[in-house]
Amino acid sequence: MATVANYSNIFVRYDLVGTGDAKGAKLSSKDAALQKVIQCVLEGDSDNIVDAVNEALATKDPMVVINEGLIKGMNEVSRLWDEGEYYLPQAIVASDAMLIGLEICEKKLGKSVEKKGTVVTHTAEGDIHDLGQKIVNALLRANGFEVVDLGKDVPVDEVITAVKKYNPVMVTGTALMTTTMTAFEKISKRLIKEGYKIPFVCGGGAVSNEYVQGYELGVYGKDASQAPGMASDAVNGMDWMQIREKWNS
Amino acid sequence: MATVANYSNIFVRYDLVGTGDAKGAKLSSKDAALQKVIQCVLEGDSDNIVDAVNEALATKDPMVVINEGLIKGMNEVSRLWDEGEYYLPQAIVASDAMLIGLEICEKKLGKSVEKKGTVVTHTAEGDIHDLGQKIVNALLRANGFEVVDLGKDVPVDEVITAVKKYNPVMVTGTALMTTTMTAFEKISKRLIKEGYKIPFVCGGGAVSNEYVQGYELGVYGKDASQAPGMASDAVNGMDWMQIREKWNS
Amino acid sequence: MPKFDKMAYASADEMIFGTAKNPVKYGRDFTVGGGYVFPELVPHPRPGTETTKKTLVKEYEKMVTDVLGRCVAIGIPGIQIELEHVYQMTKNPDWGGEIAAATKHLQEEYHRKYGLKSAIRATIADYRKPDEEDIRNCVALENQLKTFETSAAGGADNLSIESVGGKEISDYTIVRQDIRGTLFGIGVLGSRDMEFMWKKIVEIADKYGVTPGGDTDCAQANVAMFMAGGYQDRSVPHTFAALTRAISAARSLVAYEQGAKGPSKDCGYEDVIIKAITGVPIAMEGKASACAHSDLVGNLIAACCDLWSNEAVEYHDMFGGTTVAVFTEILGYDVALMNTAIEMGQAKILRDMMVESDKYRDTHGFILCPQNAYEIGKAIVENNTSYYARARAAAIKAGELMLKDSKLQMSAFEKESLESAMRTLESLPEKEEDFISECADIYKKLIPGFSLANYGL
Amino acid sequence: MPKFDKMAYASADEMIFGTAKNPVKYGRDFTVGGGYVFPELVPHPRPGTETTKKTLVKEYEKMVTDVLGRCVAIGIPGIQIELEHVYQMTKNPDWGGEIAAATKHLQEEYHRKYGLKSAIRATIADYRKPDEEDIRNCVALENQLKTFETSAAGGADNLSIESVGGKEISDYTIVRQDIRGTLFGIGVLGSRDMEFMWKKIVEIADKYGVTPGGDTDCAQANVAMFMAGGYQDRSVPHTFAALTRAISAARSLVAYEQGAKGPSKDCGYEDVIIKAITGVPIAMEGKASACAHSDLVGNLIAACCDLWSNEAVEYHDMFGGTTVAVFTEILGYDVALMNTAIEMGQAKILRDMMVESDKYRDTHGFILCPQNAYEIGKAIVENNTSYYARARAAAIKAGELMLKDSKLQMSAFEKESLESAMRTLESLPEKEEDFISECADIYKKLIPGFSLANYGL
Ligand SMILES: [Zn+2]
Ligand SMILES: [Zn+2]
Ligand SMILES: [Zn+2]
Repeated sequence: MATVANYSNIFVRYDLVGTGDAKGAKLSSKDAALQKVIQCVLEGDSDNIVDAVNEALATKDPMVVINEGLIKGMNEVSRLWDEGEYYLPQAIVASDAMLIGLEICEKKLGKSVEKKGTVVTHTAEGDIHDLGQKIVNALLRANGFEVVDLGKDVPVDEVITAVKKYNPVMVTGTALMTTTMTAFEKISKRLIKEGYKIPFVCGGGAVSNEYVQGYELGVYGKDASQAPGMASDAVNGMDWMQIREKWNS
Repeated sequence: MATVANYSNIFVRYDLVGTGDAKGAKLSSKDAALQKVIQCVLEGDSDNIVDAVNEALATKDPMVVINEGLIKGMNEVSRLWDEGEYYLPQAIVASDAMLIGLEICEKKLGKSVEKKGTVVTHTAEGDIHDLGQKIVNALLRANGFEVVDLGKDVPVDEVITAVKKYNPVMVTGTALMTTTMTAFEKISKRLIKEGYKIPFVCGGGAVSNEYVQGYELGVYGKDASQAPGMASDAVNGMDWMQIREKWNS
Repeated sequence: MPKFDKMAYASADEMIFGTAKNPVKYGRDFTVGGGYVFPELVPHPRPGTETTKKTLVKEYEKMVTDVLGRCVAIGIPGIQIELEHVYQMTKNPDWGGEIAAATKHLQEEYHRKYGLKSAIRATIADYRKPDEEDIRNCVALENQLKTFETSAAGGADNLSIESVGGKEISDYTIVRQDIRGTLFGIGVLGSRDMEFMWKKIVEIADKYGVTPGGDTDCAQANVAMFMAGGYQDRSVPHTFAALTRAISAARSLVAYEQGAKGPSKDCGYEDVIIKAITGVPIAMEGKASACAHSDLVGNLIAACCDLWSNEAVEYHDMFGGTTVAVFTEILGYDVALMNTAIEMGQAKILRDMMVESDKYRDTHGFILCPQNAYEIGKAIVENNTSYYARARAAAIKAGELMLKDSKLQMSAFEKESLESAMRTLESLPEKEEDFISECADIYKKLIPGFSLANYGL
Repeated sequence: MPKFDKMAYASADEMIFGTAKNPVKYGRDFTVGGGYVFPELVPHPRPGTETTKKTLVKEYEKMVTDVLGRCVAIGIPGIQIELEHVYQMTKNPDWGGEIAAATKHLQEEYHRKYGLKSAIRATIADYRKPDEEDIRNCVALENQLKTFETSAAGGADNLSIESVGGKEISDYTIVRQDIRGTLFGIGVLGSRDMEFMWKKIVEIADKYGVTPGGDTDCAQANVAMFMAGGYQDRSVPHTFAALTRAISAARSLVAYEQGAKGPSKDCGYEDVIIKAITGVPIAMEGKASACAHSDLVGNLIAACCDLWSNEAVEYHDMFGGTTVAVFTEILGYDVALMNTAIEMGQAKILRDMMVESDKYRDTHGFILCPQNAYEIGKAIVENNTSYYARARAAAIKAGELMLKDSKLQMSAFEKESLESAMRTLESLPEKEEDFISECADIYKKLIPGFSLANYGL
């Protein structure tokens, strides 16, 4: 068989361009106990975070452990992910660990810490593929949002009922197929009719920017990782049109 | 070089399937003079039709020459084209010959024969590619329609003005580029505003059924050969929605 | 239980596009794997047309007409059309049946008029929810089986599915780079669910005298592969996705152990491995399925295909005609090139070009090039003691192959991820029962709704 | 006046994709015809975005970003982007210039960050109206020349056009199967107009230090070919369209006689003949341009290409990303296969497969296979006494080739049409001046607005 000596005229491994300068975590705490908590978040270590948090709570206020340990660690994870150092799995397991730690702190605190806001998430009726939604849920929670997870194959009515009940800052919808995403337009109309002018972030599989731009409230979610940023914008007072303008154009 | 013995697993010449049973013209007239006229139309013989028509006019009423010679010949051409016996060029040269003959008859008659109706045709502003329109013009004229030919690169206003002036049964628009066909929507809106609810047949190059269905009055013209049929439907009282339903679905 | 214990092919070099050890014949003069490659066109209806049966049938009639029309316009000798069900077509069994019938009617017309060879694959939507219901006894399953029947009765020549057993686990584990759980979700649960499903599908196919086609690990291995994505994506490591693919071969094989005859489903990238083991003809999708997703194996994946597909294209207008006609043309010429190579006696040369184009472009292409696919196939048949054992062996073999070929470049992160997965894979229990009980404990806690009973456990 | 009097290649067998006798280098590390094939992606803006400069520039920025993004996602080594002007971009010279600049800016970014090779072709819209105005002195021409300047200044590496001289005649004659008029419109008037235009284009290119690319007989030969269409179309005989193509080679050649360096324009199917004569690199479009039109030469036309194009695709979303990204991927893999064949030393084998796929599919592929294209090229250079003489010789040679190869099947109607055209071609006067005066008489009567002065006659 004839062989190829040089592949560089066939393809270029752009994934290897500029690699090698691994940056790693820049964050550390002078406090050994908090450092352990941070480390568990950074490594997504759900097994050891329980002990680490409990140890820190022995000497520190729960809010300190949350703010100076868990949230700091999670912010560093976000930075590493944004910079391409971490992959999604690192962010997800970090968020798993962080949420375990948070639960312990909240128990000690005797109440939940105040959330930045509530987001209702769902996967369209007829779609059983809810992985995208699950990632959105994890990332929103790790970023301090309350998530009302309606699950998959959710009829329009259920979404509207949930919005009325929880008064969220944002709603998300995931659909793999274009023939199920048609529900999004209906949801948009119903929300407007009921007076909820909140951003309705739609994404997943076959959902396209072009389609989402076609109805009011619609903001196209290209990637699950955008969800926390969009929710923050909503909390900070941007309306759906501003959010669309910022993220979709 | 390696060669191919049998191409039939690579491609199949479907154009040759069922060929061979050439049908030819079935039409003839018992009258020798009219037969000559018919023959000139069938052969698209613009050179000899002048003599043939004049010869027939020597003994016959112009309306007889028109109806029993020219139009009969042209109807036969349409049949041959529909059945795949003739190609477009045969239809076009037949229509050239027929119109030459018609002009002679009309001169003798002292007036134009009554047309079935008027159609305004144009090619969109910015488009200099008007071949499609020219074919439409030829086929409409050969089928007894009056054509108001606005030419190419025609601004929206000119189309509206012509409609007001000529009160056509139908308007056509041709565009090669999607970025010029956007004028069609504007024309549709203007026509409606001015109270003209006539079919606006749009076709050519990049124009698609999907696009044309997007505005009122729009009927998609897939092929120039459909124009006479659509115009006839309009004359026979079908409205634009019925014509769209018939031709586009 | 695993059945295949040897390879259908004596060597990887024997494997080639257009020919399978066990060709399949059905439809209108249509033979798959019998010496030539045919296109398989997958049309997808526009959103909105799924609202009523009438509008959806009409949409399919238009799409199918455009596909067949383009075939006779440019000379494509034959084509398979896949009716890949949108949820509504399966949920309403009569819809699926009627669309199959309408498609058959049109195909017969073109066959009569032009001699165009043709066939229909009906791929039923698996919309069972493993984490919410009893997937061996639920309305969704009932509808799916009914729709297999209506499709076969309506005119489908080939019955296929993209089954979802174990997805509740793999969805959780793939995005956490957890190879153990992924092996469990695909290799064990997926395989067990397929055994359950395919017994029923083959029964229905036999009842109607049609061909049980194949399954694909779309819901799992393709999730990993698409998330791994292109060179700049940072969702799932490419090495991890490649291991997932190797595991999926052991899983998708179950269809053929239960009586499926192929051609396999287009989006089963693992099918090269399956062809090596079973000799069934396979449908593949590569560069011409860019309309549906991007991948790093655009040419290579055609090396052993018997049908060449576009995966799915939504029905719209382009300058050159409707999308379904456009992709029929692209597939048609791709296939014409392969068939020309066959006629010229130079198919292997073209195959090797396809392979070299992408073998080192990415890990996925690397493990799916015929040589490596064959090796993974061997690992599967040589470890046929349990679904678990062979799936694990496939992953370990794939990992070894990746680590030992120095031409396959990897970033430090990708390599670390692979080595870490390999350490886990090697540390796992030898016996399937031990592995199952270990995983059951772990994932019952982590995944709400996960139920062993769904898998007969 | 004609200049080329010999062939650049000693034989057809020397001609191959990826390599041209006279490669062209420009842009960011971009060489065309220097050993490898690159994709040329042509994005087309969505209707509505042409309304303002701002929206159109933004549209192009998005499209170009998607194209370059897909290149680095799957490893395409380099790409040329064609800015094929919609009318508004040429009519407003600053629009064209700004879009070229925006494209260059993005290409530079990707080159810096990833090393992605790239270049820009600006194809100015020729919107002169030969039957309505003085095409050597009109506002349209003025704007076109200005836009060549703004494009070159903005960042275009290659200046091209699809010039329309003689179209008023060929539009009339092609649909009437009038070969004499078609030869006049393309071979004489088209050539003369090109001589006029290309002197000016080359001057501008030289002034800005950019490359004068090429022209295409899109407005004439492609009209005939697209109207001839597929096997079931009955608009223009395929044999007639093939003759038209042969004539167009003699015409499009004029660009290179006036100093154009290539790569030629993608939609110039006559470019195979031109490469044989001139040795310039050529852009071609085949199966991956099904998005823009259907043709019967999907594989064959790639046999000698140096750039491989999609012709034009409107910017929309598909499941697999935006259309421009999707077609970048398809082209990228097509080209990867060709480049793999080159690296393996088996390029000629792949080329011959491409040729055999379509050589006998239709008359167009038949006359454009390298062997026949070469023969037609020879007829052109051996009859270089006038534009007329060489265009007529090209048509006669093409007709002879079609009639003598018994493997090329034709319906009785198609054959009759060819023989009738050949009789006419052979009966035409020997001298150009006689031919011109004969045609002038005829077509002045038939075609309102036709003016000899537009062609310096
Ligand atoms: Zn799939
Ligand atoms: Zn063109
Ligand atoms: Zn073009």
